[in-house]
Amino acid sequence: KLGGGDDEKAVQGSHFSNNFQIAYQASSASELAFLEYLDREIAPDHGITIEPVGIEDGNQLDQATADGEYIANIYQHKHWLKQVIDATGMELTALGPVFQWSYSMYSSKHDSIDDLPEGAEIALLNDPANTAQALWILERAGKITFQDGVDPWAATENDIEDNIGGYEFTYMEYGAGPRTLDSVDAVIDYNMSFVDAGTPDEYRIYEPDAPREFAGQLVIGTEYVDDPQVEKLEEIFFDVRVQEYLATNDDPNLSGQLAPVSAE
Amino acid sequence: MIEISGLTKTYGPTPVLDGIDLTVGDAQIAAVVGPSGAGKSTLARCINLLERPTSGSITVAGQDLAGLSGGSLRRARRQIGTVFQSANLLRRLTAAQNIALPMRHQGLRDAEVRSRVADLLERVGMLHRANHYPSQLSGGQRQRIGIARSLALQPSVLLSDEATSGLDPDATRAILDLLTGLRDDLGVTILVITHEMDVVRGIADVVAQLDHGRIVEQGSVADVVRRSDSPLSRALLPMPAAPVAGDLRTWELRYTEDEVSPAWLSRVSRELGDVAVLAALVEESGGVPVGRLTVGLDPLLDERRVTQVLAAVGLAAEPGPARVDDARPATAGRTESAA
Amino acid sequence: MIEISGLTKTYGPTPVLDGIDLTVGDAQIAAVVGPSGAGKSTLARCINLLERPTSGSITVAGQDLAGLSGGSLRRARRQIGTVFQSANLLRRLTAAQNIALPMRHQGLRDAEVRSRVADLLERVGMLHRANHYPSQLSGGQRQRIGIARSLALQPSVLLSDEATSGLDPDATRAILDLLTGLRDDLGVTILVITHEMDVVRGIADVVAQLDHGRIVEQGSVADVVRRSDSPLSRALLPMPAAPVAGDLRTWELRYTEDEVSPAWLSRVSRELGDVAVLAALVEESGGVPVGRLTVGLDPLLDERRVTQVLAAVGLAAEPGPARVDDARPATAGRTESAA
Amino acid sequence: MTSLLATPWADVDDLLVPALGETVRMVGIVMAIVVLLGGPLGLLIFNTSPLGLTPHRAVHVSISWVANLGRSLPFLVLMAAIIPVTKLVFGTTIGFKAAIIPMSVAGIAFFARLTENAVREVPRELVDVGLATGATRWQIMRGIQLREALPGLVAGFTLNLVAMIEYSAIAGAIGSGGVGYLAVNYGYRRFDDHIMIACIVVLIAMVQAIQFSGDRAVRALTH
Amino acid sequence: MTSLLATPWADVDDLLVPALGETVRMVGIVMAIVVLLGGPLGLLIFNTSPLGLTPHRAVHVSISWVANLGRSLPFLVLMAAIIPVTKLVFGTTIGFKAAIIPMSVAGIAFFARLTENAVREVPRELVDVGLATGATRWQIMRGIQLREALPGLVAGFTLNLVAMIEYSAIAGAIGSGGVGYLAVNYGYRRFDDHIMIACIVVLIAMVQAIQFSGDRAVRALTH
Ligand SMILES: Nc1ncnc2c1ncn2[C@@H]1O[C@H](COP(=O)(O)OP(=O)(O)OP(=O)(O)O)[C@@H](O)[C@H]1O
Ligand SMILES: Nc1ncnc2c1ncn2[C@@H]1O[C@H](COP(=O)(O)OP(=O)(O)OP(=O)(O)O)[C@@H](O)[C@H]1O
Ligand SMILES: [Mg+2]
Ligand SMILES: [Mg+2]
Repeated sequence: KLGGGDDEKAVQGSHFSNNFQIAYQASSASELAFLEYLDREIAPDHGITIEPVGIEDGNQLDQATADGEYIANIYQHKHWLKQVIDATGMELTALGPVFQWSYSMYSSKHDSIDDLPEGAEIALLNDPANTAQALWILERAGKITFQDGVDPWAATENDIEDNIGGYEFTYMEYGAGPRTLDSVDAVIDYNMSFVDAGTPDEYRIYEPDAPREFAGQLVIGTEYVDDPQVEKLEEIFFDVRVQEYLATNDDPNLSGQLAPVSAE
Repeated sequence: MIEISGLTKTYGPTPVLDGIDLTVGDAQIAAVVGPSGAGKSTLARCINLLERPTSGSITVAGQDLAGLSGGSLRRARRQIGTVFQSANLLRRLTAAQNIALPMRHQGLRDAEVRSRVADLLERVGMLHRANHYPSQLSGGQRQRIGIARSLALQPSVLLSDEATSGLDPDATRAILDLLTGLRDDLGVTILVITHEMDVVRGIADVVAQLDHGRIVEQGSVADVVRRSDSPLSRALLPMPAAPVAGDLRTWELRYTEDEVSPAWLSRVSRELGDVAVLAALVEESGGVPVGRLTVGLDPLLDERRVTQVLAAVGLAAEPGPARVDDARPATAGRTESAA
Repeated sequence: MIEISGLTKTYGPTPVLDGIDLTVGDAQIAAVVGPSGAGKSTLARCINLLERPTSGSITVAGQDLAGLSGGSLRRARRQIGTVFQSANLLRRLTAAQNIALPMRHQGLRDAEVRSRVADLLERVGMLHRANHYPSQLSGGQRQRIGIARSLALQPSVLLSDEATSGLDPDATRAILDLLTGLRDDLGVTILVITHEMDVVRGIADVVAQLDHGRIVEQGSVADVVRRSDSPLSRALLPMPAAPVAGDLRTWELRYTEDEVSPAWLSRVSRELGDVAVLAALVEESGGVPVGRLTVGLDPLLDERRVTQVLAAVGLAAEPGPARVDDARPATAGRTESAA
Repeated sequence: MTSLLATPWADVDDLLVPALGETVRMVGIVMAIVVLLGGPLGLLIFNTSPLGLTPHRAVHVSISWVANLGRSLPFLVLMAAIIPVTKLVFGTTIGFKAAIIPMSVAGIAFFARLTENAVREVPRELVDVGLATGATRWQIMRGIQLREALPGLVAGFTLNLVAMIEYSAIAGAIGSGGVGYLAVNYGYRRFDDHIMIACIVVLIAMVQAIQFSGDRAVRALTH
Repeated sequence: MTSLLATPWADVDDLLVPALGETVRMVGIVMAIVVLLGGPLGLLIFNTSPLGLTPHRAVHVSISWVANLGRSLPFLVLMAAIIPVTKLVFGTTIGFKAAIIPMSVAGIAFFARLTENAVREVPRELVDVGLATGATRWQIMRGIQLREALPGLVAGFTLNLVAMIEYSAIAGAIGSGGVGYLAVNYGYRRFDDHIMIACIVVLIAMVQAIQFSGDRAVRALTH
């Protein structure tokens, strides 16, 4: 059942009902598992049910959130969000980070990032935020440097000053990562894709801590910032039990894919 | 009433019709004959404006079709029935549905359509194939459905382009009876394009011969048949093949008067001696006897006398030779084998 | 040589051909006539195996086509030229290319193809339209290209389905000359389907009449024309329309002997008095004179004597009435107006 | 690469059955719109062309141009470009309803061309029959051109229907669901082999059934 | 909605020109394969059908089934399913080369149906001419069926060509590049309006030009 909050019986004084429709990126099993956890363990304490709504197209998902069709979404980090807002003028507000996606380098040919040969071909996700995040990982690993004044959260290949490893970059669609593994020297992609694809853990050759910069945000339409139901939303998502669960759970759909928000 | 004047039609540089003047009176049947490619079908297509004339004017029942458009053009066209040279039946409709189509388009009531269709199917002898699709019909059957369809809207003018070409003599006669009936009882004006000269003799009031886009001869059928050496006249009443005459001298005879006594042959025998009838086509056409014969006479007879005696009974006579296949047409193939 | 025996073809429940037995000898022209829908085209399509017979056998030049397949079937078919009832020209090829197609498929050299195509175009009088597409040709022109194409592979057997139906008399004669030439000079065996009885009389050696899928009559043309009251005989040599005879008694006469003196009319006049020739069709067909006449005689003459006198000169006589349009065919339409 | 996380076979139905329903509903509604608008558009394109009933260069060029627009853009881009319209009509840019407009636009453009191609094959002489009997343009188009082109139109419809299933998979990105989307999302992105296999089987069966019925209909209509 | 992140107009060329080259090369190669294999496949499907030259139920059903496979799956799923083949042939599963196989498979299946539909419109009597004159099956197919269906085939080719541009945009997912992909990725995903506008203009112009040339060719071939 899709559609806006006004389809439901809205709570007095609010745009939303007690059934919170939360949009997530449909191909992410871990985001769904996370929302199901909230619905099961946290939301009942507030008299709320959480209904996850999977939408694959991030742009459409944000648009619908801004329009108040869903009370919130949880698929993007703040840099992506900024970019969306800058580009489209959508009125969205981030309430704060909720979890982090593990983002790693995988290879079926080489055993560690240092073993990558000169001129290695590395596949990156083709959307800007994920490209930037991958380059940022390489920069932190000391494999490339950025030009002065570049915002690392929006960096592209053109912003590289020194490509120390002499890497060649190839771009791929979200979902192609594990399938591309055999065709390139290394792939930088979300762990959840590889977990889904059943890629052996030993192919994960470089696994930096997920930076807080790229934590997944709880995003709502700016118009609804003062909505009474949004208060409840925050209470649920920022409940202390949540971060602990993310650190300790053994749900195969969640563990190793979504991590607690890190300090830095 | 069809009045055509100065009609010219060209495809690119070549004129296909070149200054046609032709009038067909009310309740008349006009036949248009002429060699293949002469422009007969094009003429018919110009009359119902399927082709737009390059120049000249055509009026049908007093209306100049080229000046009409939209609804009035459609109304005018409904008054003109057309039998196409190649039946042109809709492939996805049965025989009956093909006949019904123009009526349905005109918005006739269902019951009316059904009864007219049944009537038309019967007239063309096709009731037993009413529900066959064109692909399940023989060539002649298709043609008959095309004829029935052309009459669906009870037109006051009928253009019939080789309607009977693929039909057997009995079916042809039935169709010709149908056409003469339309003319006589309903005053329908009919333009018949045909290659069958017996059809022309059988039903046409007037005839026009087209060649290379021009009318080379025209007139009432009775006149043309009895006029002298004109090619159309010979074509209309062709001389049958005659055997060689032995030691006799061959003569070609032609009825020229309206009142030729049928007993002329017996009478002429009494004056000229034995008349050997080598070939003959004698019949009644348009209420008068017409005929063409090849006869053999005593070679010693005086030419002038022969001519006079025959003229006295109403026949023109010319000395032979008269073997038909000596008069080869321009388009003739040689009789040798295909190389 | 075409030998057909026990040929049956059904579409669903309805038999279209029903036990046909027919033999056409080498270098013979056989005509198949019969009403529209009788099964003539189906017969032709069975001979070259475009339709598979339901039962019965057909051999062409000693080969049973139904028993062949692949290459040998193709070789056999190349020996059989076919003129289709509706020319069936390829729409994307010019007239010349249509004629060339079978030769190209057979792999003839370019120069050979070009010269044969030019020759065939000339034979059918179509050189001037060589590069026209079918849509730019008249009906008769298309038909002539179809005829030329059927001869492209110099077949030893030719199936001609109403090849001359849409042609004017001159073009028809040219085509018939072409066909007889093929028979006489190259020994081609020809099956002609036609509705034109003068075509049958003009070129056919034997004739078969098909009706409702059965052969109802067959024989040599000369025999059939002179045989008594058979419908085929009447159809082959139709009696022209005759005027009413006044106070004379009408008689229908028919040539029955091979040797009828052409002067019989003069002689009979001497014995029976004036013979009024009301209608006549007399000609030479297959080397012998054939004829049918309606004459008026003195009503007081003794019937037996008239018969005897005429029999003596080689004619059968029957008392009239003989107005042709009294003998309506089964499929006739009524002459009343379209309702 | 066999996924460890594949949906258990027993649960596959729970996803597949509603998705199948969504596909049928979505494609069904879209095809109705496509036929209703794309057919006439195709007729118009053909009949204003030099080969048509009422040639008219300006009109032909412009509507042909418009119809090409619907096929010029990658479907994802088309969906984005159409968002304002979608929002205006349905008030939402997400889900089943939102998918219908871009799918219809692409489908109409496609079916218009298929219709044009089918109608072009109707022999000109049959149109002449309509003209000679004084039928209106509309009667000629409906009673002669469309009817005679019926087998070709049905074949085109079949082709279009299958293409719409493909588009519905892309439209899944805006939450409209459907089997194609399930295959892309669960099967392709999430490596859920069970769902993937089930979807593929259903899709193949569906396309096979459509093509089979289409072929039969075409044959039945060909006399 | 003007993007702050748009590529400067002056630099648009640097992305667009190579992308255009990629599209032309990719679609060009694919169409060559599609015509070479899809055409004969379509001929075979038609001629083994009950309306064809040599009806053969078993063969017809099986090749028709195989051809349907290529159209049954959403293109993204088809690409994934075909990866083993792609890998075997080209040793890689990404980039320009890898896109060619799945695009060809989908294109062949599509063109086979278009060919079948075009050939079905050739009047049976013309095939009879070939049979009666002793032409081989191959000669009949080539010299009669294909030649007579030429306008329909060209129209189908045009349709197929445009569809392949759409597919090339999806094939961008495995890094094959092209204008369609540029539009999706830079234009749509990255909100780069300049690139988006440039791509849309190029795509529209391309499709327009294809359709225009196709229509002219069809008319030139129709006598
Ligand atoms: N596919 C079919 N299904 C059913 N009946 C058919 C089919 N094809 C032909 N017929 C019928 O078979 C009969 C013979 O057809 P055929 O074409 O052989 O006639 P024909 O003697 O050549 O006639 P015509 O002189 O009019 O050309 C016709 O009555 C026709 O209706
Ligand atoms: N589209 C065209 N382009 C060029 N020439 C054409 C075109 N259409 C017809 N013609 C020519 O016009 C002439 C007249 O054709 P039309 O069909 O009127 O002849 P017709 O007298 O009906 O002949 P037939 O008795 O063979 O039917 C023919 O020589 C034909 O080749
Ligand atoms: Mg004509
Ligand atoms: Mg026939």
